[in-house]
This record gives sequence, structure tokens and C-alpha cells, in this order.
Amino acid sequence: MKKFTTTLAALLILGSTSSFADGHKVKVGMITTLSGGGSGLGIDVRDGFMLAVKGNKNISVITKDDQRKPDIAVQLADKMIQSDKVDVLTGIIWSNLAMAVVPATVNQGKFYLSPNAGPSKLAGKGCHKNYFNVAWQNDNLHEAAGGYANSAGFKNSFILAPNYPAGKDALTGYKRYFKGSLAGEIYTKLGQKDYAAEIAQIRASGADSVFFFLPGGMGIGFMKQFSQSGIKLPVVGPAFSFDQGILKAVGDAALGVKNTSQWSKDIVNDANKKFVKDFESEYGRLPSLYASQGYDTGKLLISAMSKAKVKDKDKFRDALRKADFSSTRGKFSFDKNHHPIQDIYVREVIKEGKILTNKIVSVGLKDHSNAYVSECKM
Amino acid sequence: MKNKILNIKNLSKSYGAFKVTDEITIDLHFDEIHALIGPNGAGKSTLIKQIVGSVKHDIGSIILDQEDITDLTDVERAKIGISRTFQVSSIIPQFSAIDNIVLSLLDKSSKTFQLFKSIKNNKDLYSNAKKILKEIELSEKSDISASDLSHGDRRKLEVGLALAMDPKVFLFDEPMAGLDESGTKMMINLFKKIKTNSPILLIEHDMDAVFALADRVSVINYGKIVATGTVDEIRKNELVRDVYLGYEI
Amino acid sequence: MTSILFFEQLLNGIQFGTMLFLMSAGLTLIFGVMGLINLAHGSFYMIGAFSAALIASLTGSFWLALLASLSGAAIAGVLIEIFIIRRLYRRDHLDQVLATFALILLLSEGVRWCFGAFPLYLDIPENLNGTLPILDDIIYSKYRLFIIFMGLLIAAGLYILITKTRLGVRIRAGQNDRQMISALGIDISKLYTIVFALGASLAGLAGAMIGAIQSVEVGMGEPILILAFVVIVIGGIGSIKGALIGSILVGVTDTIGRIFLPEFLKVFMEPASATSVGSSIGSMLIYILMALILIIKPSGLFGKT
Amino acid sequence: MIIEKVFNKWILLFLFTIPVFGFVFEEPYYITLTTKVVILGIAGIGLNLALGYCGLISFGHAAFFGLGGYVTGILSFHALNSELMFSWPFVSSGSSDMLVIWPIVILSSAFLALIIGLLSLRTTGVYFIMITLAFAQMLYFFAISWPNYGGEDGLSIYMRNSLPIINTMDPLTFYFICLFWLLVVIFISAKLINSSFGMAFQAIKQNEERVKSVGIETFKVKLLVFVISGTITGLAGSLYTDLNRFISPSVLNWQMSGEIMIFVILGGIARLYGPIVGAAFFIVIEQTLGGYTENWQFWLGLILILEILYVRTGILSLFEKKFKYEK
Repeated sequence: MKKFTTTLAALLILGSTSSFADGHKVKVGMITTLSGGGSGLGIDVRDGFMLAVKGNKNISVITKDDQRKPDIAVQLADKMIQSDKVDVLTGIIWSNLAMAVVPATVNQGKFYLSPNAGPSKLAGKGCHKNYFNVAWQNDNLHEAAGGYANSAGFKNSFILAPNYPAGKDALTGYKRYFKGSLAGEIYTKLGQKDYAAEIAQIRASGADSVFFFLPGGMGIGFMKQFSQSGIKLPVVGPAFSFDQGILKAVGDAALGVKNTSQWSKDIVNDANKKFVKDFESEYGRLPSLYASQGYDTGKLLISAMSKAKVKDKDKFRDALRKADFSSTRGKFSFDKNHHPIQDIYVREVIKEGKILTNKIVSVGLKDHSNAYVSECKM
Repeated sequence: MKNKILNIKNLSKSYGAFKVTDEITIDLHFDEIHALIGPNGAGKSTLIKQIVGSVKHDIGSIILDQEDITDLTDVERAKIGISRTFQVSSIIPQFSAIDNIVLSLLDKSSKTFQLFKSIKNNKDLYSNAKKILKEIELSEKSDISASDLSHGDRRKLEVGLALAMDPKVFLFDEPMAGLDESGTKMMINLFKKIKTNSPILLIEHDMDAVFALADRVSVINYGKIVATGTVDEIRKNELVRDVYLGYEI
Repeated sequence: MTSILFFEQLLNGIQFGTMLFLMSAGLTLIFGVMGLINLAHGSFYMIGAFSAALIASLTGSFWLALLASLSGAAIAGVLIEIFIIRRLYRRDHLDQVLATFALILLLSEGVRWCFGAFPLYLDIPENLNGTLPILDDIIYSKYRLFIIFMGLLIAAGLYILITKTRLGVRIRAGQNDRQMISALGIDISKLYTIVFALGASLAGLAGAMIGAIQSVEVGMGEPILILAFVVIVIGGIGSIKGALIGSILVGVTDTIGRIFLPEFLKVFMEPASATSVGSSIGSMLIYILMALILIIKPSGLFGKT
Repeated sequence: MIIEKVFNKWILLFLFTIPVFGFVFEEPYYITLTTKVVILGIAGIGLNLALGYCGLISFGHAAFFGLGGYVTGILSFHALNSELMFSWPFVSSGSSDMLVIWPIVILSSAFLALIIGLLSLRTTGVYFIMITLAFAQMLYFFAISWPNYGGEDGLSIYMRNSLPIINTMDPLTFYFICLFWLLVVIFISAKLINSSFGMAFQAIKQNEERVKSVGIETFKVKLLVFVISGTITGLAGSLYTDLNRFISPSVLNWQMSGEIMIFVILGGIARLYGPIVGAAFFIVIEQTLGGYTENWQFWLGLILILEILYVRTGILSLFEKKFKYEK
């Protein structure tokens, strides 16, 4: 019976491509960071997405580099909407760029599928029916870190993050779940790479654990310097500083560190196995968190396309909301504000042969949604 | 005091232990050309810089027309009537000759700048500038950009810039250096004519010109005035001979 | 805030300062001798770090990697000087700014092309890992002490080079009077190439030493470039002594400021806003310092007026 | 010179027609791009007055661009949320009317330029370059960490600010508003350059000591030029916020100062239309190269270097050279 339905579905799709070609085609605009610092994330999201939609003739993708500049991202969004007439936008890595692009995009009736950024404003008061976040709300991984800290018995944490909105969200997220006290709370300069001064403070603070959110090169610097400082406190952080792309730059300093993530390459399900295998054979490297998010975004889009035409906005939106695709993360559904409900895992950095990678050690928060659902009027 | 337009007393300036001017006292009478001579590095140009205020002196006073200008800035001194030329031609290279003169006329022509009125339409300014170009015999070259002028013409233009300001005193720093014979002659005549309006403190190496022009001569060496007097007195002064060995005095 | 912590932070500031010195010494030399504003100086920092990471991954030796950073940056410096920079000495500062800005784009993307978009791995040698007790209660990172030591060593080396060697005489001559060195019969273009390569290699060394404890990635050079400019302007452009003192001043101000300012503000304000306001002012502090110094001394601390 | 003047007319003609083509052929993105060229051109013309004509090499004009942008964003943000902005010395709840916003932008940019100018103009040469940079960096770090208006995330205003009668959300209409300002700014600059004041500040660039010696207070002249320059760039910042309906600290970054400077140098310094040509060239290169390769910045760098080494004095000089001695 199952076989029959899939064949039928395949026939239907085949049929539709010829007869209703236009209605089922979707034009995707991908705005992501492909040059300069941080381009690794954008490249992974793009590669993951392209892998997911590979061979699908109904999807055409226009990719543009936002240079990590919000004004460029806004102009690209304008171009894609006005000139290229895309139906769906996706790709943005950074919260500040998302804040610049998303509101205008969804207000113009286009769909936006976020493969990475999930600023609290877009989850709460600023939520929108056409905005779907396929990754996480920004606070999620930090909340899970707070939850993990409780279960690990930490009583007195030292926490630090860069002095910008996402950094503040991170510390808020951790504090929301962490039940112990704080030995210290520091906001560092955005882009800072040397943490000698902060590490000295950690040493002097009497903390029993450290939580940090320092994305990109900032985290590499912190981890290396922290491990050299000889301080033996346990460290926990979100996956960003321990992900596949970045681990080899951190080196052995990261070994044993616990980090929280909604995805890991060792999650056991068919979709994930296929994704990891396909990604490696396609691009010759291990997939990262970002690649998985790009991939899931692509799969979500395909699932919705099989249910409704993109021009029929209400039906297409309903189709998206169902999230009827097999996610690399396993169980995946959208909450009322179109942000994921998913398990957040605790991973540990290990060595597989000579390659550093992550292994799941426990589930940090089960079926976790986000704190802003009630603020969202939709 | 009354016959002195410029009166400089005990002007001193040192860089560390090196005294570039050492208690210089010198004055300038109405209607005169007072020449300042001395070997290279004696402190002549530094003295000019201190009088115009581009270099701050350490002690001493400068009185112009019975007004103490010691504490005024260089621009304020220029405004109340001290006008100079530079030892090395200092003009606005990309301006035409006439525009250089017009620039020099600006301060006198109006109290404030015209922000939006085209300067080229200001007929008065340009006709005044033409008169000055005529005096320095540059009328034909009025539209040539200053950087394309010959060396001699630039020296003339330099003097023209000073003329245009119609100052109380002129400080000329080697105005005739590198001029040909006719140029020197023109300058000598010009200086004789203008000194009745505004007296001139003249630094010059061309001794013939100095002796032809100067009413008084001061000799400076190692930052000190070693002698002051009329041309004849200076010619006879033994000390000056020592300082100026090699010059036919 | 204990005095131990303060002392440790002071050391951190000095360590940061000595690194800045390696960057700014080259920058100030290049400006002093050739009159060149080199925005691409940060690119040599990056090239040094990438050369080191490459050699370290091939040989596993940190010391060979340091050598590679010096030579890699120097080779890049020589090539760039000969093909591009040499034509800019006689140009005005604006052309130099534009051309070296363009070089940043070229070199950053070039490096990304060769090495990929992800940061590279470079670690410190095993025997410099960990800490060392100094004085009674203070323990301090061995590697950071090594950085301070290297910085001072190079400062001393530069001092000897400039005051005691023939090359130094020529460099000083070049700083004072560009016409003079040609009158002395010195091959200027060779001298310029040497000075440029020297500056580039110092920046490269700094990149490798810092890359080992921070991260080796594209774009790592620009933030430190801006800081190095702040340093040489504070110290007075062209003055090596100014660069040294300016570096330490900036390093200490930045480190002490960003840690103690929030603590200090907590005396007057509620902790949350003190942390936030303190960090904001902390990140502006060195620019405030520089503006103040220039307002009082328009040519920097040791600049020629 | 003759050819350059003709070329300038062509530039104006292009500026009037390209967006209309974009409209007719339903390629509104070309309108957006040309609007960007015009706005960045205005910013460049502002900088050019200080940098090109008066020799004040400011590496901190992003401060004015960003301030203009933020003033616009903040006023409109408050109007949108009907939140009180401040209640002293008078009650204000912002505004989304361009006719209110523009004067406030102009006044505040002028004020900032006055302060920065007063402090910076004591220095010269590289010191001036760096102290202006320092002030812009201060604002940048302040904007990043100031939470009220979004910090690093920036501030979205969703709707363009409005004008009476006119619909500013229409791309072509907004374009002509920007073009109007460009013409105003060109007109003002041309008038200034040819005035006695212009004569003074152009002379200062070439020989400041001489200008002092003829009794002109060069400090005041430079300060006024700097203020006018900063004000024009601030106005461009305001339009840029309206173009994107968004403002963030990235426009205060030193790279923004660098880019404005590049437009000026690229087009040819001290040429009235230079910054427009520079901005257009830069954006066209960015767009075309960006379409072909991820590594477009590499090629952009290469093109810029070749331009500096071989064209030397800016694109517009190509249209001048042959006639130099016929002036």
C-alpha cells in the first residue's frame, strides 16, 4: 500500500511538472555570507540547502553574498523580491542581518525560512505568519546549557558573552534555566580575541563552572587560552564554538568540553545517516551544525511544495507549519510562533582517530520550545 | 618712539641650548628700508618668523605702530598690517597669478566671506588685482597658473601678494634671490616707491641691491645683532668685516 | 579587587602591548622612512599566521612555524613592495590609502582562496603550555611571559639595529631627509625593500605568536591594524620609542579599563547597567585616550612638530 | 576640462534615465541600485569638500553618515511605536515626516561636525586622519553596545518616512527625492567652490601657511568646511536609512569611512562629479563581479590597484588629460 502511494505521488509530481509547471515551481532567494570573516557558516548553510534540493527541478535557487553587512542584505532582499520575483527567501546567518531583512520580506507576502538566526524579537512580538525558523530560537542552546549545568551539579557559574544583543540573549537564556548563583558576569568587546583579563577574573572569582557564548574566532581564542591557563573548571557552551568547521582550529583544548546542540552527526535516524553520508561524498568534508540546518530548511521546503502551490499562500503556509519532513534531528515540529519544538542535546568533544568531533552524551532539554510563544499574537 | 613703526625689543628664542635669536633689538622707521644682513644660519629668517608669529619667541616684545602685538597670533598680526614674503617662494601653485593676488586681497576687501557669490564676478577685486600685477610687471601672465611661472616671476608674484595686503610694514626675505638684472632693477624701483607708504625690513644677500636701497643696515651673527647704522657706517665697521669676510664692503 | 588580580591584569596589559609593538614598530618605520601609510600591514599579520599554521601542520614544530611566519611575511613583503608599493612612495597619502586598502581585499580573498573559509589550527608548543609561579601568589601563563620576552627582545634588537648598525644609520638618514640618503650614494630602492620586508616580517611574527593563542583566520589583521595605527599616532609617527610606549599604554589602558571600569561603575550604579555601560565605555577607551593625547599634543607623544 | 564638463552632463542624463528604464522594464532593482549610487554619491560629495578641496583627509565620515542614519531611524522608531522620546526640554515623540526629520538631521550632523572639527583640526596630516577615525570608532562601539535602539542588531523602521502628498514607498518616487538632494548638494558645492570662501579653502589645501600670512583665519575656514562636509554626509545617511528602512552600527564602522573615501578618490578628488562616478563604478563592479565569483573582492582589489597605479588621478581625469593645457 505504501509503495503504491509513493508511486502515485511520484507520478503526480511528474505529471505536475509538465502540465502545471508554473504552479509548482518555487523560486528561492538565498542571501548568505560567502565572503570575509564568518563565510564558513554561510557556505555550510548553502551547501546543506543545495544538497537537500539537489535534483529537484521545481526549485531554482539564486544565491547572493551579503558580505555580513545588513544594508547589503536589505538591498539584496529588495532585488530578489522586486526583480527576481522569488517566492521564498532564506540563508541569513546573523541575527542583525535577519532583523534587517525579515520584517520587510514577510510584510511583502514572501515566505522567509530561517536556517540559522532566531532573534527573540522575531519569536515574540515581532513574529509573523510567513516567518518560519528551522534552526532554533537564539536562546535555545543557552537554555539547554543552563539546564545541563543544573544536572551536572554546578552551583556557581561564571558567564560571559560579547556586548551585543545576541550576547545578552545568550546570558539571559542561560540564567533562565540555571538555578545556581553567578560568580561573575562579563560582557566582552565584540570581536575581542584575547581573554587573558577575563580568564584572570574567572580564576579569582571562585566559580565552579564557566559558561560562554563567543561565536567564531572569539571562541577559538577563548578556549585555547582557557586551557593554557591551567584552570581546571568545567566549561559549557552552545555548539557554535565546538562545531565541525571550527573544532580543528580549537584543537585539543576543546577535548571533553560539553556543548549543547539540536543536532549532532551521531543522532540515529535514517534522514541523518543519509545526510551525513551524502554531504561527505558531495563536498568531501564532515557536515556541520549549519549544514544540517540548511539541509533541513531545504527538506521542509520540499515537503510543503508537495502539499500546496506556493502561490496559494494560505495553503502553502499550512503545509510549512505541518513540518512534514524527516528532519536530521529526528522529531521536529513548529510551535505557535513558527519556531521549532525539538530536543536539545548535550554533546561532548571527542577524538575519532585524528579528527575532533562531537558525541551526544545526554538530552539537555526534551521537546523544547521557547520563552516567547506567549508574546506572539498570531 | 614716534618715528618708529616697528619696535622689537630683546627678542630671544632657543631650541634647547641653541639660541637662534639672542636678545635682538631692532626697529623700523617710517619711510625707511632697513636691511638685515648676515651669513647663512645667522637667524635672519627665524627672526622674520618670530615677527610674523609663525614661530613663538621665548621672551621679548614686538610693538607695531605703538600697539603691543607680542601676544597676537600669526593671522591677527597679518590682519593688522604685517606682510611678508618667504625665502623659498610660497604661493598657491594651482591658482593663476591673478587668483593668487585676489586671495591676498580678500581679507581687506570684506569682513566676512561670501559663501555663495561667485568670486569671478567681483569686478572690483579683479581690477585691483590687475593693478598690482601691473606694478610687478606680470600683467601678461595673469592667467598662467603659478606653478607654471618661471622662478623670477614667482619671486615677483610673492612680492605682489605682500603688496596686495597694503600692510603697515613689509618683511621681505631675500626677494631678489635668483632674479635677473632687469628683475632686480624692477624690484629696486618698486621698493623705493612703496617704502614711503609702508617701510620695509629687508633680508638680502645681494649687497649691491642692499647698498643701493637701504637707509639703515643691521648685521646679525649667531642670533645677535652685532652692528646697526647707515650704509657708510656699516661699510667702515671692523666687526662687520670679520663677520662678512669675503664680501667686498 | 585584590592587588594580585590587579598585578595579573597589568601583566596582561603589558603582554598585549608588546604584541602591539611588533605590529606598530614596522608600521611606524615604514611611515618614517618611506612616508607610506600602509593599511595592508594587517595582511602581513595574517600571512604570518597562515604561513605558521601551514608549516606547523606539515612539520609539527612550533619553532619552525615561527620561522615560517617571519620568512613568509618577509617574502610577501618583498614581492608586494617590488610590484606595487614601490610605485606609491611619491604619491600622496590618499593614493596610498586607496591602494593599500585594495591590497587588503586582494590579500584577504587570496588567502581565503588558498586556505578555505574556516579558521586554521595553530597551537603553542608543549613546553610553553601551562603556568609559572612568579612572586608569591601570582601564577602566570608561560606562553604569555614568552610573548613579553620576545617583544622586549625584539625592541632591544631594533634599538641596536637602528643605533649601532650601518643599516640603522641609513634608516635614520632616511627618516630625517630622504634626499640625503640618495646624496650619500645609498641604493634607496634596496633600502626601502629591506625596511618594508622588516616591517612585514615583524607583523608576520606577531600574527603567528598571537594566532597560536587566538585564531588563525581571514580578516584577523584588520582589528589589530587599527589598534597599531592608534599606537603609532599616540607615540608620534616615525618614532620607535613612541611606538613602544604607545603600545604599552594602549595595551594596559585597554585591559585595565575593560575589567575595572564596570567594577568601578558598580559603586554608583546597579550592577546590570554598570556591566553594560562599563563595557561600552571600556571598548571606547583607547579611542578616547588617543583623542585626548592628540588634543593636548597634536603630534603624539614623541612626534616631530 | 571641456570633455569633463560634457561628461558631467552625460552623468546627469544617465541619472535621470536609468531608473526610468528600470521602471518601464519592470526591473525595480536597478532603481534601488541607482538610488544607492545617488545617496553614496551625496556622502562622497560631502567628504570631497573637506578632503578633495580643503585637504582635510577625514577617515571618520562614517560618523556623520551613521549619525544622520540613526537620527532618522530613532525619530521614526518613536513615531512608529508612539513612544515618548524625551519629555524635557519639550515633549517629543519622534516623527516620520521627512520635512521634520531633514532639518533635525542637518542640525545634529552640523553640531557633531562642529565638535569633532574643533577637537580634530588642531592636528594635521596623518594625525588628523587618525583622530577623525578615533571619533567615528567611539560612536561605532557606542552604537553596538547601546541597547535602546537595537545595538548591533540595528533598528528597523519598516516603513519609509513620509512626505506630504508624495508616496515615498514607491521606488521611483523615492529615487527622485534622492536625486533632488543630489542636485541641491551639487549646486551648493559648486557655488561654494567658486566663492571667495571656496578660494580660501582651496588655497589652504595647497599652502596653508601662505593663506595665514595674508590674514585669513584658516582654522575657522577649515572648521566651516568640515561642518558643511559633515552635514552633507549626514543628510546622505538619513536618505540611506530610508532607502533600506533600516539602520545599524555597520554604517559607523571604519570600513564605511574607507568606502566613502574610495568613492572620492576613485572618481577623482576635487572633482564635483567625481564621487558619483566613483560610487557608480564601485557598485557596478561589486554587482557584476559578485554575480560571477565568490572571490569577487579579490578582483575588486586588483582592479582598484590597477586603477591607482595606471589611471592615477581618478576616473574623471580620463576625460580631462588631453585638454589640460588649453584652459
